[in-house]
Amino acid sequence: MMENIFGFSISPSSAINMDKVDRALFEELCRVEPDAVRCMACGSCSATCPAAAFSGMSIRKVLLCLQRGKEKEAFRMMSNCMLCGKCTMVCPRGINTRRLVLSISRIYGKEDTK
Amino acid sequence: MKEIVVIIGGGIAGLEAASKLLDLGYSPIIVEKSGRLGGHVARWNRLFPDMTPAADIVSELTERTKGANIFLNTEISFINRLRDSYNIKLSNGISINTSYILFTTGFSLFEAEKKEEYGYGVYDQVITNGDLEQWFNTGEDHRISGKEIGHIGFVHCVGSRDEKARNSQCSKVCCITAIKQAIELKEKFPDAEIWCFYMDLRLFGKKFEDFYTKAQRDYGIHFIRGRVSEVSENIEGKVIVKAEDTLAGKPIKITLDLLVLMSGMVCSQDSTKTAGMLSLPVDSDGFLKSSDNVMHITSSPKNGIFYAGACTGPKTVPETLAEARSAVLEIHSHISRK
Amino acid sequence: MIYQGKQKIWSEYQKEIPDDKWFYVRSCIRQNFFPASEKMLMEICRNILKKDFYETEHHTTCGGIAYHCDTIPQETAMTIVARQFALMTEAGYENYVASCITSFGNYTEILQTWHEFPELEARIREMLWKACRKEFNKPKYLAHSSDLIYKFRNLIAEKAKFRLVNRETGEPLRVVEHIGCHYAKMFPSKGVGGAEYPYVLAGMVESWGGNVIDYPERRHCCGYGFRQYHIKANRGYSISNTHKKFESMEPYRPDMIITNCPGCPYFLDRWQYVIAEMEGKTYGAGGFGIPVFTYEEVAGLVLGYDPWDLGLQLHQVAVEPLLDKIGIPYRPEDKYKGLDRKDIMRPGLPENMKCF
Amino acid sequence: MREIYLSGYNNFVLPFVIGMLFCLTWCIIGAARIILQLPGKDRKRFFLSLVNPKTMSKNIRDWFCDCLFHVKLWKRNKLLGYMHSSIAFGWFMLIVIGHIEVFLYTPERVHQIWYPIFFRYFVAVTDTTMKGSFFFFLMDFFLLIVLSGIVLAIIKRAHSRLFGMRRTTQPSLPDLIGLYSLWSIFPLRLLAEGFTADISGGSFLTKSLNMVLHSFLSDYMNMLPTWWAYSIALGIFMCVLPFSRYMHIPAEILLIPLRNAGISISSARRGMASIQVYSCPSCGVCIDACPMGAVKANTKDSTVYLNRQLKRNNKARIDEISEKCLLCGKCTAVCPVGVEGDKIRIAQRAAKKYNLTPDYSNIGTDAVNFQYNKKVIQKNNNVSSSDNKKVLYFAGCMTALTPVIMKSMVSLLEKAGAEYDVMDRDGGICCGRPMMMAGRIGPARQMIEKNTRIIKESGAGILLLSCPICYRIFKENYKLEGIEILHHTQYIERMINEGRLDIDRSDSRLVYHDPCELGRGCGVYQSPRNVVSRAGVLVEASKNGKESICCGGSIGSISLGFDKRRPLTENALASLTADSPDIIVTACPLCRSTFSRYADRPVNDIAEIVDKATSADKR
Repeated sequence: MMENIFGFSISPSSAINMDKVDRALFEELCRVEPDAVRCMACGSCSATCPAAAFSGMSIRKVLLCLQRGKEKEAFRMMSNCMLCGKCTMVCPRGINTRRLVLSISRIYGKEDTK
Repeated sequence: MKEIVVIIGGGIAGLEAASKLLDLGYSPIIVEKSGRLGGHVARWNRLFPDMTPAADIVSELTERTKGANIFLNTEISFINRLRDSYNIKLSNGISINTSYILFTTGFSLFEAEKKEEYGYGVYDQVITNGDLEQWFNTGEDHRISGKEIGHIGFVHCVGSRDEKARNSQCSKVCCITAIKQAIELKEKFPDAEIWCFYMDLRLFGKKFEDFYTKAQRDYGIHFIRGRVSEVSENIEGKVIVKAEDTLAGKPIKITLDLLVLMSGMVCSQDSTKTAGMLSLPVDSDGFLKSSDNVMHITSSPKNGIFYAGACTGPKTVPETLAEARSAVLEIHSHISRK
Repeated sequence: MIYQGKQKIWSEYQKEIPDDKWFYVRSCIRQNFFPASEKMLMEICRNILKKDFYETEHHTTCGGIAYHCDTIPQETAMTIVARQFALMTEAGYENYVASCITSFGNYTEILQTWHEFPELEARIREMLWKACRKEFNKPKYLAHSSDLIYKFRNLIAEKAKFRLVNRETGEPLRVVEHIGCHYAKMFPSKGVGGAEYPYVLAGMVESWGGNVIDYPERRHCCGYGFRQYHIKANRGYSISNTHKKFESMEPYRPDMIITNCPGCPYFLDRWQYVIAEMEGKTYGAGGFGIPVFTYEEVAGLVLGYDPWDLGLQLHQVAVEPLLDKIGIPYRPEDKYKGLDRKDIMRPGLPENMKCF
Repeated sequence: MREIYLSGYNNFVLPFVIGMLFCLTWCIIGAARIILQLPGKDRKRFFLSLVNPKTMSKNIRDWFCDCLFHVKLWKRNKLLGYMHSSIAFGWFMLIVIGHIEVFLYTPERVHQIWYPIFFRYFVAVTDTTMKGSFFFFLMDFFLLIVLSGIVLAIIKRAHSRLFGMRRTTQPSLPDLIGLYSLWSIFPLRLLAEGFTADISGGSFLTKSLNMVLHSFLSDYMNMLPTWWAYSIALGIFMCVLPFSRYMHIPAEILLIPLRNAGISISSARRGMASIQVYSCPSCGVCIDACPMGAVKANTKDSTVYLNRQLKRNNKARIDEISEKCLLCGKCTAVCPVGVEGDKIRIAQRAAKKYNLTPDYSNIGTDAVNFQYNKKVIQKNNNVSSSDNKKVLYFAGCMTALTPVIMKSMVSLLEKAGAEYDVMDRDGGICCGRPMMMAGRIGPARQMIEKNTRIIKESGAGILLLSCPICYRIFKENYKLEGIEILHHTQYIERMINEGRLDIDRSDSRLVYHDPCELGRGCGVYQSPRNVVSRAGVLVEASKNGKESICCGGSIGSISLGFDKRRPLTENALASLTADSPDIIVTACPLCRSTFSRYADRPVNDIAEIVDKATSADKR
C-alpha cells in the first residue's frame, strides 16, 4: 500500500529491528568461520582496503550489515573486493577475512535472498 | 602497648588491612555498619577473570582476621580530633582513642531507578548487576527463575560516564563484569541470545581481553556499540530496548526477556558522611580525595587518616586488596617513624 | 509492570500547582481544532470549581511555533513572552496558566534561561520597554492548564455523572494517554510525574475510572513536530511517526486517547483518516478509528455535558462508539447542528474509515 | 631351447592372464577417457605432438629418465633413486628380455601373452650356447637387481630416513595389497625359476638356488605350486593396480606426452588433472617438502593425500586440503612425476560454486582515477644506459603495507636517474593473482583487463614490480606486448650492471630467502643472489632455491588461520638462520612482514639493503 495520494507517504522505519532479523545464514557463516564475531570494529581493514575507494568496501561493515539483516548493502560493498588480503594482514584479531569473503559469497546470495 | 588502628568498613579492604596489621603485630578494630563481613564481595558469586568463588575470598579473609576486634551492626556516631589522636564514639556506646584511622568504606552501587528511562523498578524484566550476582548465589529471583529466557540484554555504563546521572566517571569494572555475567548467563541459558549494549569497552586488566574474545567467539555474545535510550514493555510483558547502533549508524531495537543494568560505582553516602566528621575533602569524582592520586593514593590530607579500596574510586578486587596492603605498610612506616 | 515503581517515580516529581487566581492564556490553534476545549476549561474553573480565572483579549501568540520552526530568533520569542508576563502583571496576577503545551514549554525554557543568564533577562526587559513601554514581573507559578484539571481531578470525579467504564462489561476503559513533548521532556521537574512516566493525564484517567495503557511507543512524539508537518516535503516523516505510534498501541485495543497538547489530538485524530486512506487500515474496532480527546473534553464528558456542545462533531474519528460504551446519551440528529440549532451540514465521509 | 608342453598352456597362467587383461582394459579405457576429457584444442595439440619428432624424442627420453631411471629421485637421494629405478628398470628389462627370448626361441608363442612371463616353465634347455647363457645371465642379473630394490623397499618401510625421507605416506588398503603382492612377485619368481632351472636352464642365481633346493627337495611336485604362486602374485598385483598407487606406472606413460605437448590443467577432476592424480606414485616426497608439515597435524594435507582423496572423490576432504594449501609450489617442484599440486588445488577451488561474484565494471581506468605521478623525473641524461625505456612502478597491495620497500625502490630509481612513474601511489587495482589463487578466474580476468588498460595507457616500456605475487601473474597471464616485466631484483641487478648504482659492499652476512612466487613460481633465483652478494656476504639457507621454505604468510591459503601459521614461519626462519646470517633478505613484501613478526634478527627487502648500501649521488 503506502499510496502517495496526498503528496507524501508513510516511510518505513529506518531502525534495525533485531526481532525480525533472520540470523540463520550468519550462524551458518559462524560455523565455517567462528572468528566472524571476533571483530572489535577497529576499522583497520576498511582503512587499508583498495576496494574501499570504489565500492566503500569494509569487511567490518559487511559483517555488521549481515548481522543486522542488511544483506544487500553488504553485497554491494563486497562486489569490488579483490581478495588481495591486505585486511587479513592488518587485522589485529587475526581474523581470516579472505576466507570470510569467500564463505559469505558461498553461503549468502542464493537466489531468494539476492 | 600495641598500637590500635581503627578500620572503618568490614569489606574486603578492611579485612585484608586488618589481617596484615595483625601480622605486623598491631591491634586493628573493624567497625562495620552491617551485620556481616565482606561488604559487596560477600554478595557476589564468582570473580573475573578466573571465576574464583567470591565466598572463598571472603572466608579466607575472615579467617585471617580472627584476632581483630570486630564490631558488627555498628556505626560511627562521631569522631573528635584530639591533639595527636582521634576519639571515636561508636553507636554501641564504645569509644576508642586511636592515632590511626583507615577508611575502607567502599562504594555504593548506583541506584538504577534513577535512570528512569531504563525502567528498573517499573518493568519486571529489568534487573541490575547486583541482583544478578545475588541470583547466581541464591537462585532466587522471581524476575529470572522459572521464566523462559530467550533474549537477554546488558546495558553498560548505567550511572557511569553520565553527567545527567551526576557521575561523569567510568566505573571501570562494569565492562568486564558484564562480560563475566553474560558468559555465566549463557551457561545457565545456553539457548539464549545475549546482547551487550556498550559505549566503549574498557577491558584493561589481566586476561580481560581474552575474556572478551571468549565471550564473542565461544559464547556468541553480541556486542552493540550504542547507549540504550529507552526501555518499554510490550503487550507480552517483554521489554523493548532502543538504542543506536553507532557502528551501523542506525537506530536499533530488540525485544528482550531480561535486561541487566550494569550499575556503576559511586561513593557511598556513609563514606562521605564519616569523612565529613573529619572534614576530609571529596574529590571531583565524588569519591574521597587522596593527598595525591599518584604517590599517595592511600593517604588522606590529614595526619593519621588513611584510605584503602573503593572509597577513593572504582577498583577491582585485586586492586582493592593491594591497596589495603599498601595502606597498612604506610601506617606501619608512620608508626615506626614515631 | 510494577505499578509501585511508577508511583515511586511519580512521587518524586510533584509539582506545586496554584489553586486559585489564575491568569490564563489561550492556545493559538486549539480553538480552531477543538473549539470547545478551552471553553470547557473556563466552564469548569469558573462554574464548577468556582475559581478566579482571568483572561485578556490582549494576549497574543507566544511565538513558540515560529521559534520551533526557526523563523524567529530566541530574543524575539522572549520579548513576546515578556509582553504576556506584562499583561499578567498589569492584571495583578502571578499564577500563569498556559493552555498550550508548546507555550508552556516555551515559558519554562525562557524562565530557565533567564535564571541561568540574568543579563539576557535584563536585555529583554529593555527590549520590551523600547517596543511597547511595558514592564513585567516573572510569574510566581507557571502551570499548564492540564495541571489544574489534574489538581482537581478528584473533585471532578466526585461531581461526575459518568465514569470511564464500559457500561456493559463494567470494565474500565483502556485509555492511551499522550503527553505533549514540550510538557516535561525538556524540564522533567516541571511536569507532574516527570518525563519518563508523566502522571498528569494518567492521574485524571485513574480518578475518572479508566485504565491507562503503557505501550512501547508511549513516549514517542505524535508526529506533528512543527517543521515536519508545516513543510509539506516533510509530512511523510510526520505521518510515519504517528503511524508508528498507532502500530505500537494497536495490540492493546485502546478505547480512547486522551491528550493535553494542541497539536497531538489534532494529528492523532486526522492522521488516522490519512492512514486509512493510504493504507486502508483503521485502528479501532469495527472499521472505526480510536477517538482522540483533549482532557477538557473528557472532563466535560464525565461531568455530563452534551457531546455536541463539547464540539465532538469536529473530530474526524467518530466518537459515538465510545459514547455508547460509556453510556453517554446523545442525539445523532443533532450532530451537525450549530449552537443556534441550524444545520451546519454534514461533511463528506471518508472511504476507508467508518464515520457518522 | 625346446618346448616341453605342446599346448604352451597350463592352468596356473590364468591368474596372471585375468589380471593382465583386466588391467590392460582398465588402462586403455582410462586413457581414452582422459584424452576425450581434454578440451578439443588440447586434444588436437596432443595428437599433433605425437607426430612431431622433437616432442616424440623428448617423450622417449622422459619415459626412460622418469619412468625407468627415476632421475629426479637419484638427484634427491641415491639410495631412494636406486631403490625405485632398480625395481622399475629391472622389471622392465626382465619383461623385455623375456620377450626377446620368446622371439628368438619360440616365435610362434608370441601371441600368448603369458608365454614370455612364464617362459622358463614351458621350455627346456637344449644347447648351452653362449647366446642362451647370455640371456640366462641377463635374466638372473636383472632379477637380482629387482630383488635388491625390493630388499631396499622393505628396509625403507622401517627406516625411511636412510632414504632422505622424514615422513612417508601411510598406505591405503589397496596400496598394501599391491605392495605385498609386488614384493612377493620377485622372490616367487626366483623360487619358481629356481625349481625349474635344471630343466629350463638358468644362470648364477636360479641355477644355484636349484642346486640348493635339490639338496633337500628332490620332488618336482614343488614346481607347479611355486609357478601358481608366482602367477597369483602377478594376478593380484595386476587386479589391484588400478585401485592402488601402482596405477602411476601406466598413468605416467600417458602423462609424459601430455605434459610435453604443453597441456595444462583446465578442469578440476578431468583430463590433465585426472591423469596427474593417477600418476601420483604416493612416494611421499611432497610430505616432507610441504611447509605446513612443520605442524604434524598438517601431514595429511600434502599433495599425495589430496590425490588419494581425489581418487576416492571425498569432497569434504578435497575442499579442506585444497583450501588449506599455501600454494608455495614446493610439492610441484620436488615431485618425481610432475604432479602439479598447486595447480590441482587451484582447479579444485575454481570448481566451487559461489552465489556472489565480484563485479568491477564500476571501476574506471582513466588517468583521473589513477593519478600516477605524471611528473617525469629526468636526471643526468648522459648516463650510458641501454635502458632508456620509461619505467612504470607497480608497488602492489602488499607493498603498501611495507612502505619501506616502495620508498627504497623510489630512492634507487632516483639515484639511478631512471625515468619512472608510480602506478599505485594512492592505491590501485589488485593484480588479480590472489583472486586467481582462490580459484576465481573470472573476477581475476576482470582485474587483469583493467590493469592492462592502465599500463598500456601509461606509455611505459618497463613494468617494475616489487611483489612477486604480482610479478607472477603479470608474467603468466597479462598480455603486455612490448612492455618488459621485471621484478625489482632483476631491475636492481640491471642498474648495478649498467653502473648506474654505486654499491658499497659491507661485511654483513646476508641470507637470501627465495619467495615462492619469485623462485619456484617464476624461476628467478640468480638475480637476487647477484644483487645480495654485491651488497654483502651472501650466505645460504639450509633449504634454498627450489627447496626454499614458504614464509607461512602466503595468501595462497584460504583457510589457514593466523595462529596456525606461526610454526610454519618459525620453521622457515630456522632454515634461514642455519648459517647465522646478520640479516634476512627477501624480495617479497609479504615474506618481509611475515618474517619480521617472529624473526630474531632484522628482515629487509633487497631494495632496502641496496638502497642503504648505495651512496646518494656519486655522479
